[in-house]
Amino acid sequence: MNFDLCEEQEMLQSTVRQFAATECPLPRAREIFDAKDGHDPELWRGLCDLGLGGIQIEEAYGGAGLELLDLALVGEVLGESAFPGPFFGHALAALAIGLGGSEEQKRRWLPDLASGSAIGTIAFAEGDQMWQPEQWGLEASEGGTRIEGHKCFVPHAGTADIVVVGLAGGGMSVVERDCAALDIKESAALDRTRRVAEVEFTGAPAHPLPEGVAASGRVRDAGLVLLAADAMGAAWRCVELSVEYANRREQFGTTIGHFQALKHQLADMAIEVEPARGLYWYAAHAFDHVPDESARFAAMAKAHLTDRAMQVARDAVEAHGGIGFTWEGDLHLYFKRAMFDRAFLGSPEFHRARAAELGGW
Amino acid sequence: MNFDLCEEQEMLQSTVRQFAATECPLPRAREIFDAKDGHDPELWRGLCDLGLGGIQIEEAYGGAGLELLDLALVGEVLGESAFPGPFFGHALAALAIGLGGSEEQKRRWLPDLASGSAIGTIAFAEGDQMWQPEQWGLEASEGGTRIEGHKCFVPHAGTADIVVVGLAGGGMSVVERDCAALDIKESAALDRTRRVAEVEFTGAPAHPLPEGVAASGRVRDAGLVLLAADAMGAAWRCVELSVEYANRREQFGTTIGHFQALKHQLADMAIEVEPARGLYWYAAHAFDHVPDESARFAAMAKAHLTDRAMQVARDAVEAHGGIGFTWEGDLHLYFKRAMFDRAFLGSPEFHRARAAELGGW
Amino acid sequence: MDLRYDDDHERFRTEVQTFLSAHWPPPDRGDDTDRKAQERAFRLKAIEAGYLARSIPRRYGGSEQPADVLEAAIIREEFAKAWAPGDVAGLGPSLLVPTLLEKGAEWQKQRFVQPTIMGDIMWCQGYSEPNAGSDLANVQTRARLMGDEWVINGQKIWTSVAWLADYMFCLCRTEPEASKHAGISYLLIDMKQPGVDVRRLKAINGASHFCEVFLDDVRTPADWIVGERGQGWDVSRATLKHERNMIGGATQTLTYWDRLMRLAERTQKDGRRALDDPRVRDRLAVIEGYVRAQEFSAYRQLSKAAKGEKAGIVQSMNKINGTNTGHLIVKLALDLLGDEGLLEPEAFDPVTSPDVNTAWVARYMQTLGAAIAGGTSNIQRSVIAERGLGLPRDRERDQSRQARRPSQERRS
Amino acid sequence: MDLRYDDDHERFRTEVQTFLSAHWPPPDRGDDTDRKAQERAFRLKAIEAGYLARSIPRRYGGSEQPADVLEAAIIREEFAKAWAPGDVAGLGPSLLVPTLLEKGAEWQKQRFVQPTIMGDIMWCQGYSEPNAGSDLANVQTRARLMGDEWVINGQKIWTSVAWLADYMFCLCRTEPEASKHAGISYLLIDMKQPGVDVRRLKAINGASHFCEVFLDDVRTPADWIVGERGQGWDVSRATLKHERNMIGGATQTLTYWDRLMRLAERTQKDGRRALDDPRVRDRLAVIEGYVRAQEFSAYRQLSKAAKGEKAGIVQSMNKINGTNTGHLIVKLALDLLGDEGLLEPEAFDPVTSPDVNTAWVARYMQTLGAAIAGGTSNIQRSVIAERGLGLPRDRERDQSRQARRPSQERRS
Repeated sequence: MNFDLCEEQEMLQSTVRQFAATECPLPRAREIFDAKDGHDPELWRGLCDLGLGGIQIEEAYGGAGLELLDLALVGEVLGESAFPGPFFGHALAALAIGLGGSEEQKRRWLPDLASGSAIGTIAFAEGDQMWQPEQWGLEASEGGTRIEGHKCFVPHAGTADIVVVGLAGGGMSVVERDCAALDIKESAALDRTRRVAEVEFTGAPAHPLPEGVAASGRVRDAGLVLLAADAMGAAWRCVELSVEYANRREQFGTTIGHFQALKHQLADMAIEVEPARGLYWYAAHAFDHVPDESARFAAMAKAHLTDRAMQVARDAVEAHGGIGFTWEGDLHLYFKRAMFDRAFLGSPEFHRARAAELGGW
Repeated sequence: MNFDLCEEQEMLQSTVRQFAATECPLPRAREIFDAKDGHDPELWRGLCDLGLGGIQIEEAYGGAGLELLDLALVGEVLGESAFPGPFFGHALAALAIGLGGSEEQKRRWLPDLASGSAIGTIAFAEGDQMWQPEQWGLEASEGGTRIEGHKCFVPHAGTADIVVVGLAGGGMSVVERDCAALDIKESAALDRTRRVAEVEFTGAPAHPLPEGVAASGRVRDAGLVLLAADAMGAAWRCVELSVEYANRREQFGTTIGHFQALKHQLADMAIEVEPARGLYWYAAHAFDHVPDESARFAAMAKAHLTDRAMQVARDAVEAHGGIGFTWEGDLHLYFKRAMFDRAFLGSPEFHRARAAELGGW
Repeated sequence: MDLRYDDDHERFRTEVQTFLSAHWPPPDRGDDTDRKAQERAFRLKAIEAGYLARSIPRRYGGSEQPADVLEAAIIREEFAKAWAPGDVAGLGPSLLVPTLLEKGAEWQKQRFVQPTIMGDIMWCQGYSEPNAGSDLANVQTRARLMGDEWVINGQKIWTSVAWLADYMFCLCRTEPEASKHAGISYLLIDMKQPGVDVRRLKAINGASHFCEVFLDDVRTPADWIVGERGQGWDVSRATLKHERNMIGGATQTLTYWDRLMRLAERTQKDGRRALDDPRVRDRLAVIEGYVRAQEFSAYRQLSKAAKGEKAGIVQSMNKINGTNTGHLIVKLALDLLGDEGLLEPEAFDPVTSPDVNTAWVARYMQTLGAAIAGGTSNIQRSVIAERGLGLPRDRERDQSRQARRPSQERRS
Repeated sequence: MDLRYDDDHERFRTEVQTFLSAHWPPPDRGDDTDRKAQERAFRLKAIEAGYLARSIPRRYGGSEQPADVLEAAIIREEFAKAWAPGDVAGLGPSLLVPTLLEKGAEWQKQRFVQPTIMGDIMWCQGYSEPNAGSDLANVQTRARLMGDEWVINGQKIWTSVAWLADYMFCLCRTEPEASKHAGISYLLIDMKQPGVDVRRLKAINGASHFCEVFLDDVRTPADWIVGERGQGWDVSRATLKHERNMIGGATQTLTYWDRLMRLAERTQKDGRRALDDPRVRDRLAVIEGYVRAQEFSAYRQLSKAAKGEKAGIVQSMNKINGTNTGHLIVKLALDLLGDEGLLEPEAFDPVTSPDVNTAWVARYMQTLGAAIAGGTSNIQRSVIAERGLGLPRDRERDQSRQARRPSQERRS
């Protein structure tokens, strides 16, 4: 029995942490945040050179063949670095194809996704809180090979080459970007490290994933775990940034960390976040090893951690005072990251209701 | 426009405050708390000599002819003094007879209630959260003049002379204690300043109040306001006791009131309570002057103030440390008083749902 | 307790209504008399009639009415109903003018009060600095008297709408050897001069009405000082008191609350109105308890003020109370929004702009600003604990206050 | 991450099961061998087999097994399944014994360890005093060495089950001139002697296992001291560490959680199970997030311990985490109870007693005790902030620590 990371996993996290600190420190992240499309191809290249484009893709298709926990561990570090770019949607697209695709389809797309030379994303949402496979209403015609209709909140649609589209009935199809039958309209994303767009499919040629219906719920669960992991990273970084600030900022002739009320608020923030780390670990672990509990703990981890992260991000802004309230500080990146983690794929309240139902209550 | 107490009302409160401080300081309240029936006839006599047994009873029947706000102002001070005895049930019984009784009935009972020579109480609850007139199930037979059945949580049933009983259909009947057809079983009341009992009516002769159906909801509303007022008094006293303790108790070579974290907790307690004072004032005022809003604000005041008081009582125990956790300290009187205010006549959540409905949501 | 207005006040209400129906809206002249000029003309009439600028003496352009908070409330109500312009808003009329009236020199009142309350000149407030936030007395901006001019160098921050301001009222260190609080003076500065460099800051919600102001050998005449040298701290305290009350009013809470109810009515959840969801109803009812408590609390304070009495501890709670209730409101709103929490709101004023869903995203962030501006919630808690509850002063703040005392003693 | 036990551990589990099926429950002999004697005999066998008293050397009556938290967990699980008695509970085995093993004299270990872990003698803890709560180092109980005996005078408070105890381990001031912390010694005292007066305190929930202990010329031999004179503070620190972990375990949270779920299932609300009310479901789901977080957090710490690694900051959060989650649980329970919140629970143990509704009223109060005992939540927050997050120490606590330093310097 070992409820802990192994050495390789700790190394994986420290490699990513090192990479993010060197290649995308916060000033750089802020630049990309403010830049046109929130995507830096070179940064993406670097991330993929570390093999992070295909951690969970089978080795046969050029990936590392690891598990969701490994993917989520990377996600946590990216959250903690406010790392901009298409990692989240990309990972889910590769998972969708890996879980739902035919042998031929996997051979066609996974190697490029694994190397990062192609970027993947998912088109799930249909607006009005419709995120889940059982809620999808978009129809594919001509035997599922042609899609006409609308999706929204598609991450990094503008730079993605391969779009996995959720369809009525819970199935999924792949649309290649260069089919020229996509009309992409950038949304005014709050979290500009992870842009979203509305996508109009105008008779786009589609490749249905044969096991799509079985896979789509799993992809959703993986997405929930990744959002929880991202929230964990972002929230803990909010605590750290607030502590650093409290140890640096002077008022009344002393660092404000001397003020007991603030000290205790910082402790309370830490107490809200740190013990919940194991919740996303277990949800990720269950995805690969405890099928019965996978969906339930994914929902619980998403609900709990994204709620905690949102509150901690608010607390961190307060702890920073004026500077926390600016666009020029670092904190608003995390605040908006937490807003994304919380809303994407459905609200905490929605997933609590699911977790209750999945628990047989 | 004057949203404030008048001089007479302020004097009324200070008179009661003075009386409670002299005749029933906390050590005495603790004695009565621990004594057999939680009722000190001499104390009751003293209270009634001040005219507090019949504040809202019409002058024609020996009362002071004042309004619910005046009654509630007294209730607040009694809450703040953890004052033991039958005031609460007595006031509601007199209100029930005053609002629902015939001229003859009023002449029969009100003068004795006003002078305090008779003690009144109400038998409303039927267990399983059934408190409201629309939920009462107890039937009276023989044209409403004979009652057979069971009520619970009857305040000070053991010492009451006149019991107003809620009946199926929302009506009320009066049963006189000395009819010898009452079987009273003391419950193990948590708040021993306001004992409760189970009452078995074994064919008790009853006097139906002709306007009982119209009056019962009003009596309930008045009860909600009185509980809110009591909670206000108890909660604010919890703040004061905690502040006094913080200014007295020394640890680490200084009074603990110097510790900023505790200071801020005390401030937060005050912030939860003090601004809500006007909520019970307005609910009481509406009872007599704004009939459209009376039921709604009674429900809101009860829900809000008893929830706040319960939390503040918990916080006060924590702020007192070990001594707050003892039976020998003063604080547990308030803690248990808050438990009573919160549960009696229905939970805060229940009354929030009512307030929402009454608001036309 | 009597929630009705008495006969005198009802008569007064009728007078106000009569005045308004005569003067607002102004007749359409068919020419292009602009809105601003119309408002200005109306305000002059309203001042003459005694309805605006009531606390300001006639000789400085006000209507000099006896303080009557109920009359004031009636005027606010009736002017709002008629959509008529009220007193000019902004930091000049609300903060500087009362300060000048209390502490200013006669020539300052003569020169500045009327154009300020008429909106002819605009002011910004130069208090906060990068190292003087909660610890405002730590201002480092230096003003040296050279001949008949102050020469000012330093940096101010969180200055609202500084790029629009004609003048700044600000705290500067003029007596560097004096103790921390005793070394500060309250100066007035012309913003339209070389050496004043305004840089707009972008806030977390994309708005940018806060600025940094860099002062580089900026000059102001020797007598543009309010109070004496070294009295700036005390002069500014009166002003800060006004700011706290302004932010703490129940009005914003009530506006937010109405809009939250409308959001809950129009939002669909599981095929029905969100308002019909028991979870939402319960949270709304919890929030309404706080909202009404705050509203009634405002009435209580108003009534006390009408009688010339102090409202006690509850007055010091206005700001944090509004902040706390605001947080409850925006959190529920965010839950109701769902998806739209992913989108950036267009730049807009979270109070006055139209009631669209994305406005809640802006409010969700704006309420954080409320917890910080005008004294953080932690500072509020200390004030309530110390002045309201009688707990001892924060040790750090005490020590800091005395930090330079020795050198002051040497001087005296 | 691997949540399965490996083969060695599964083999070990089988061994434990085999042992248990052979020895527990003991055969019914038809005579009146009492339960206590049966348990004692079983424990001796279990120690011999290496399943109990594992951290205690054989020469002091233990089974001296290598530390293996997984084996320990397996033993706990299997013993619990078989309802077999585990290690004797109480402050003696859990706090005093580890302290003696680390800091005690050889003769003390010889004399006290075995009877303590066998339950033959019972201990109480004499730390807190009326003026030494959070500020434990402020103990005033004096012990004077007179000849070959310590003579002790003072008062202890919050002493659990003192009326049952044979001995007390306690903190006394033996060096009144030394600095606050350096003046304390750790003494062992026989409770069954004249001059020891135990008075039971009644707690808010009616229970009375806390006591005041008055010590009036109480005597103990000169060598009944653990560590040297003036080292009592450091000696006691090791013990307090154990207490914090004990209170913070996830076990109680999980027990409360299971019972809360059962309460929600059996409670009727508006004609259906409370569990089916959306408001209740949502609150339960919120709470389960915290409960599982705490559970997994315990696994993490267990796994770290198994590898001999430190668990980091999360370990310091165990207690307050349990307290916070406990509060959420009892608040929901109270809402579910409704009317029954008006009734006093019969005196009972809120953890082990049967799952009746009124037990929740006791738990509602008991959880307040958890926020106070073994270091208040405020002390916990300071510890987490200082040791976990690297924030500066509380000024007051620092100053207090040095309060008597000067006189100590004079001595040395």
